[in-house]
Amino acid sequence: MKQVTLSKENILGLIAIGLFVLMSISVPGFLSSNNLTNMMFQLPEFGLFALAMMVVIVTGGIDLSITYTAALAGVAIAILSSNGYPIIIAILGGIAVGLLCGFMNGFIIAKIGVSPILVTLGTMVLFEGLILSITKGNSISGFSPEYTLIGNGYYLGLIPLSIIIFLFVAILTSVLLNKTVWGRSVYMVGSNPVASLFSGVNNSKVLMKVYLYSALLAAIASIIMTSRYNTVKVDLGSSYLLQSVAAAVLGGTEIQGGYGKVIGTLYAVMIFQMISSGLNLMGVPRPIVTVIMGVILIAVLIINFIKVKADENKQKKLAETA
Amino acid sequence: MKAFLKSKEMSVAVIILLLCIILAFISPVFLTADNLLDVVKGNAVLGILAIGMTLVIITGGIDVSVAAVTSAVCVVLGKTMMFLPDSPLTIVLIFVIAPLFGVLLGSINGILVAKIQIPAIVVTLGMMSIINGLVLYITNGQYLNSSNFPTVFLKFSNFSVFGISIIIWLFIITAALTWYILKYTLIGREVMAIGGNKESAVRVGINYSKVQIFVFSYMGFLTGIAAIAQTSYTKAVDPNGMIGLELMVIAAVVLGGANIMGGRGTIFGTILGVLLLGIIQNGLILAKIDTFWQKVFTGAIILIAVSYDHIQYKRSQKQLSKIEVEA
Amino acid sequence: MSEYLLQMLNISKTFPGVKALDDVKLEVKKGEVHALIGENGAGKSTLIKILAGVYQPDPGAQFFFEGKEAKIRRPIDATMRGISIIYQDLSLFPNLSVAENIYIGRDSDKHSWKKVDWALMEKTAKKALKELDFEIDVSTPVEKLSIAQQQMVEIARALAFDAKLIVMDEPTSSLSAGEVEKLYEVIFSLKKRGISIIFVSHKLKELFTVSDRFTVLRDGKYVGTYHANELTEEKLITLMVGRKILYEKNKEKAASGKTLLEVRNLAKEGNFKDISFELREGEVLGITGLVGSGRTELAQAIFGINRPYKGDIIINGQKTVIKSSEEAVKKGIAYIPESRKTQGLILRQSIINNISLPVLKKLKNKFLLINRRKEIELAEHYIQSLDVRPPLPYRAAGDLSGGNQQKVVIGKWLSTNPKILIIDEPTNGIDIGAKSEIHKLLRGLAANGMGIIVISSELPEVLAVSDRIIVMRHGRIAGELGIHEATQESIMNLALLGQKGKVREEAQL
Amino acid sequence: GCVSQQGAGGNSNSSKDGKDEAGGGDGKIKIAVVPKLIGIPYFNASEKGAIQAGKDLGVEVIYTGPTEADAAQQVKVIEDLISQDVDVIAVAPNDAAALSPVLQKAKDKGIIVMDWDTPADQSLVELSVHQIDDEAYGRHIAKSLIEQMGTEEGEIAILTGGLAAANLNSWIDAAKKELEENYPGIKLVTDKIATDEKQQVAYQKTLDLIKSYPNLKGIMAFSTPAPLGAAQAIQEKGLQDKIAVVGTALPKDSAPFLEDGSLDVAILWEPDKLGYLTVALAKDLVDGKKPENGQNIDGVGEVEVWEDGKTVIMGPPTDFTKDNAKDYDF
Ligand SMILES: Nc1ncnc2c1ncn2[C@@H]1O[C@H](COP(=O)(O)OP(=O)(O)OP(=O)(O)O)[C@@H](O)[C@H]1O
Ligand SMILES: Nc1ncnc2c1ncn2[C@@H]1O[C@H](COP(=O)(O)OP(=O)(O)OP(=O)(O)O)[C@@H](O)[C@H]1O
Ligand SMILES: [Mg+2]
Ligand SMILES: [Mg+2]
Repeated sequence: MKQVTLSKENILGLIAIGLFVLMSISVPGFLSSNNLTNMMFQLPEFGLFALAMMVVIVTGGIDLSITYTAALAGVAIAILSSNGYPIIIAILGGIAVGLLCGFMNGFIIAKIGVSPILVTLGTMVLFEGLILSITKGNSISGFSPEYTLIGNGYYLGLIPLSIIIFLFVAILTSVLLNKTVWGRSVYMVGSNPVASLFSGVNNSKVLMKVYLYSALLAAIASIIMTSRYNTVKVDLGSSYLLQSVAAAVLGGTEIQGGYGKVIGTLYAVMIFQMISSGLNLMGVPRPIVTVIMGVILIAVLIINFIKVKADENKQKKLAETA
Repeated sequence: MKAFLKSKEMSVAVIILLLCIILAFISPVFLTADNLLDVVKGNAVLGILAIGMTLVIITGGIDVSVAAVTSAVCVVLGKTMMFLPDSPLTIVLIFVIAPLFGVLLGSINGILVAKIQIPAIVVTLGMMSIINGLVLYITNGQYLNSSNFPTVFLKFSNFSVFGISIIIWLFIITAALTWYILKYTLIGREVMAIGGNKESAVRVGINYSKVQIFVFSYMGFLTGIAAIAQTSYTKAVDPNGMIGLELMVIAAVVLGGANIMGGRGTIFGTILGVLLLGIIQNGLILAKIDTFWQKVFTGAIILIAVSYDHIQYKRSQKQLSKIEVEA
Repeated sequence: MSEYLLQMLNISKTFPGVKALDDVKLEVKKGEVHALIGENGAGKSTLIKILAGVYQPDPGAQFFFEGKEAKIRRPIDATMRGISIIYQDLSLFPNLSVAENIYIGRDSDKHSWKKVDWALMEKTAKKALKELDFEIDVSTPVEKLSIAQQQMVEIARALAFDAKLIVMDEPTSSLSAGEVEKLYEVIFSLKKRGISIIFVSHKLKELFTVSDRFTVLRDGKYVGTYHANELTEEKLITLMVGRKILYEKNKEKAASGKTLLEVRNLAKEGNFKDISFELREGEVLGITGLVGSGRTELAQAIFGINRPYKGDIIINGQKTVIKSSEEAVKKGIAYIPESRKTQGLILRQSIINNISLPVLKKLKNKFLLINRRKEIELAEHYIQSLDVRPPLPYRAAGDLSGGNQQKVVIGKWLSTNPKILIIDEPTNGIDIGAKSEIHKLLRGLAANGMGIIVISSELPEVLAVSDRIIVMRHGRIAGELGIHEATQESIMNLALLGQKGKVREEAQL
Repeated sequence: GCVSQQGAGGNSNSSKDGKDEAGGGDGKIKIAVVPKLIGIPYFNASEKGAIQAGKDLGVEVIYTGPTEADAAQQVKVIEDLISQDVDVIAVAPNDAAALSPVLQKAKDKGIIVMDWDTPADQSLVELSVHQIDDEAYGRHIAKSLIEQMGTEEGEIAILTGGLAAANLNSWIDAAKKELEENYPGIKLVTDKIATDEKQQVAYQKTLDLIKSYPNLKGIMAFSTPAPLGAAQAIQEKGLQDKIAVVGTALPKDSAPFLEDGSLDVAILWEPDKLGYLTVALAKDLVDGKKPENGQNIDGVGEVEVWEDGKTVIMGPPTDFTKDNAKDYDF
């Protein structure tokens, strides 16, 4: 029967809690309402990228074009709304553009079968080029005040709207992955695409939906970012690319595919957020923050490794005494 | 010859050839020796790193920390050169220091991948973050320029043999050496074997972790060489100058026919991949493509190249699985 | 000096939750062919992996090789002593040439920078291949070889390493009858040269053909070691399973109902051509032939994976184009592939997730979510009815032994309630007990109205389950035989020579 | 209807209290100076000046910024600064519009907001410190190029750091305007070419440019690494006398190229002074003082203040040439 054990995710959760306690004690101002709301405002966009990346990694792929997909969607929204279209139309237009990007990735990966890293490398450059040629490198703004509420507003005057959107998407992703036929197929295709094909799974449909979903999350991230920053530019969120891979992997997602959980990614994003905010509050130089993030990434995996080894030894001892 | 016609390199070669023909028509300058040498020289650093990456990718690994490691070596190299005397010995010394430091960083990657069994992309992502942060912290992004280097190094940078720059020679020698290792040494064959089938490799008694550590250390060694080439090329050290290069390195290798899952990849293919990327960059300006559309073209060419290559590959696989059907 | 080349004593091996081996012993004499047999999950593969240095036995094990105590900690220790293992899934490097595959592993560890002498390598390889009387260009990459050829390369590797003991784990499971004969010859010649062989197989006939002595395992325990002349097939089975089973030619009459599937002039370039046949409700159609005769390709074309083809597939009287495996499943076709580990199962996933995979869509509740309770019930149902051992639904499929894995695959496809079941090499690597269970199961399913196509290279099996037999040769149908006229000889005639025993119309009667 | 634009009033009150406490705690004024990114020579130089000003004037200076020139990262840095209860935030925005909401937030919390180096949303800032008048600067560079070319006819090209860099774009636009208005004989061969803020890319692209346009007479290079790469290409091909290069580079880095004429003039201001000025004016603001036109700032010199009372111009640009480059330490 199922045992309650220290899974990868549980360890990570403990680390996250530990970190929170540590930061609260040692960093003045960490528990201030100001800092807490800050973190809640900063987390959603990064979290959305990390989730989008995680879903792709579970299939054994990777999406390097994700931030430019978001930027392109943002450009569409900006152009539509600055041309006087209502917010809803602008948002839908942005999502449609995002989905189109996802479709392009999905088509070449799922139908033609080219490896994801190559395809998304190509589309990354392509999307960047498209944005450059549309915007001529300039930033576009001109969103309506209601639009900026999405990224800057509060729900009940207390909780940032964007974190609510993020949590909703996280729960949705979790339900989709764990409880739906598509979600199950994602894990199966990620574990062994040949066997899933031989089991009547339409791999290319599953993959196509994965890239569409990832693009959708990127578009949502884009909505939050553009409304928060009130502008869009070619490099909108570009620094999130490798960070989101790191967060997904830190969250326990296996880079070869087949395994990955929303909750793990959530913990990882929280850990990164706390480190970033906490160390900034302490006045640690930014480069050192980068160093520490790298150290944490590797350290957590070493901890996992040691734990697996320890478990094996324990099992052995148990077997010997039995 | 026949084998080559069917090989994966062939499709890249075809694309390069097509591009060359088009560019030759558009720009009379393109096919001049001068221009072609410039292209090779400008992409030598990319090439040297891509050659190391070929080995990593053949074993089924990946190293996204190459650009960061190269930057770190460049910085170390630049700082030490400020103290080195203006004598030929300095050149010898930098060829010891740079590769050694590269190997040191590379072997850390290797040990983490082999002994702790963390996936290569994760280890190297972490390393990239650590090294980039440290380099930025230590140097504060400060440039070192040629006035910081001994003149013997500047002479070395401008040195050429048979009219070919030393930087290109570094690339050629690296390629030849690596080709030799891959083809004629036991460890080279073990690299191929591990990529072909990891489980079999363990069963026939190949020391899997040793090979992995070797591959990452060798990658580190080549970042040392690449750092020398880079410093010679720009005659300056810019701690931020390599950011983002890792993706191009990986792209070059995979465009050259290496399989990202491991087992397949050749030095020749990688050289073609590097050339393809180099020619695209060069050609965009020669062809006077509008600035804002250059990236669109680059992206589109990469996508077409990889799709074409993959379709070719699938076709050849189909040929392979054919059986003789009686007429 | 003892008469034994190899002695493994007091061998136990515990996996988390399973005691795979419990105080087992294995003693192999010089120059003998020693059969290692037992039911699925008896522990044969585990024992061999211990010998190979892949697994470490539990403490207390004793190991003697050539009379001396030996420690085998890593695979290389075994290789260096002259123990060569030929695994069922082979240990070749598809991207390397034949010569390299034969040579590799030599000098590993110590001489990393040693120059590879390609000339010497090719010479060694050619010599080893010549000893096997097997001709092939040694520079061909191994991925271009057939399975049988690949096996020869493995054996050549063992010879090139001066192996004193060669272990073959189910070497014949992917070979055709002709190739099996060839393998026997090789085994006999190895034996003559004083090389000992441990032979693992579920095919009793061939075991009696080649083996001198038998070591029998049951449920991880040592049953005994016997001379071939002390044993009969029946006795051996009793030792293995504690009960008697044998299978014989099918005598039942097919209750042929309406036509479920009709294939007309199916052709795919480089795979097969002019394929026409029909499958009726309640019958079992056997398709046999040599390996590489295109049977798998044909089956996969019908299942929508091997596309595009020319010609027509007619299901229930309606012409259909099957574009994907998904559609095939919708149309009531199930296909159990020949390779369990790569195609049949998702090894890292649980038994539940494997069984439910093709029917997930039917397990949706009204919120469009998977009904986990129903899913578990479904898995438990098939675990019980097919007697999967151990009956732990949460266990990863990869932790099961070969036979139990096959049961999971079958369960997975039965869960879709297929009308047409195509099963490719159904009992590959499956013990005799489970085999006849599977045969019975197939007959039972047919009796309930399912149409079944059994693709098999094992003639006794084809004869035991089929109502009709199609023999393929070089991508074409060489002929069709009714069960009454079919014998091993008549099938082999068609498969090897293409001589038609009877015309098809007659055979159908 | 529960959604409101900004946090509950209680929030800002409490943090205001916090600020007062902090202010009373160590008594030092806290001035945060946020560059576009940290770790590049230009902003390192301004950091030096800012820190020096902190020492001279007895205020605490926090100099921090993103590690990439990314608007999102910069917003985070500012948000974290707000949590640290600083008195002034002076920012060089990567993207002015992107910072508006967070600067608004800072303002709401009682923090004085100003910009430096590159303008932010003018409705939010108390003060806008410019090294230079952008328009004048761009025109000056164009004129210098013509001067160095020695002719008013011929083909020229423009290199830029990134296509999306707003301040570079405004200089380039000014330079283009100058050429169009006063030098009709000059032909721009192609649109500005991006060099990714990397010297070796500028170098490679310049090589390609020289080949594609053999009659090229001049290159204007914007962003600090670009002139160096362009000059390097000229140096290597020995075209010092044929092609003139002017650009925005730091004197120390340009010295080797100025020496042999491969780079003719590097035109910039003294970024350390800009940092110093920013801090000095920030402190004045906290003390309730507004700058005046012609005011003399210790260590910087006379500054120009526009009529809006907000825009402060540090002074005319400095031309760094072969002769004076060695006198500067940045
Ligand atoms: N890695 C493993 N982890 C856990 N249990 C294992 C593992 N490998 C084997 N087992 C268990 O050990 C037992 C013996 O398996 P083994 O593969 O040796 O059987 P076998 O005799 O080779 O069977 P088959 O004929 O089906 O191949 C089985 O119960 C199997 O489930
Ligand atoms: N694992 C493999 N590697 C390389 N080639 C293979 C492999 N399996 C089959 N082939 C090749 O594919 C072709 C068709 O084989 P196919 O499997 O269709 O034959 P088959 O009649 O189904 O035989 P079987 O099912 O017994 O393998 C043959 O040329 C064979 O050599
Ligand atoms: Mg077995
Ligand atoms: Mg087959």
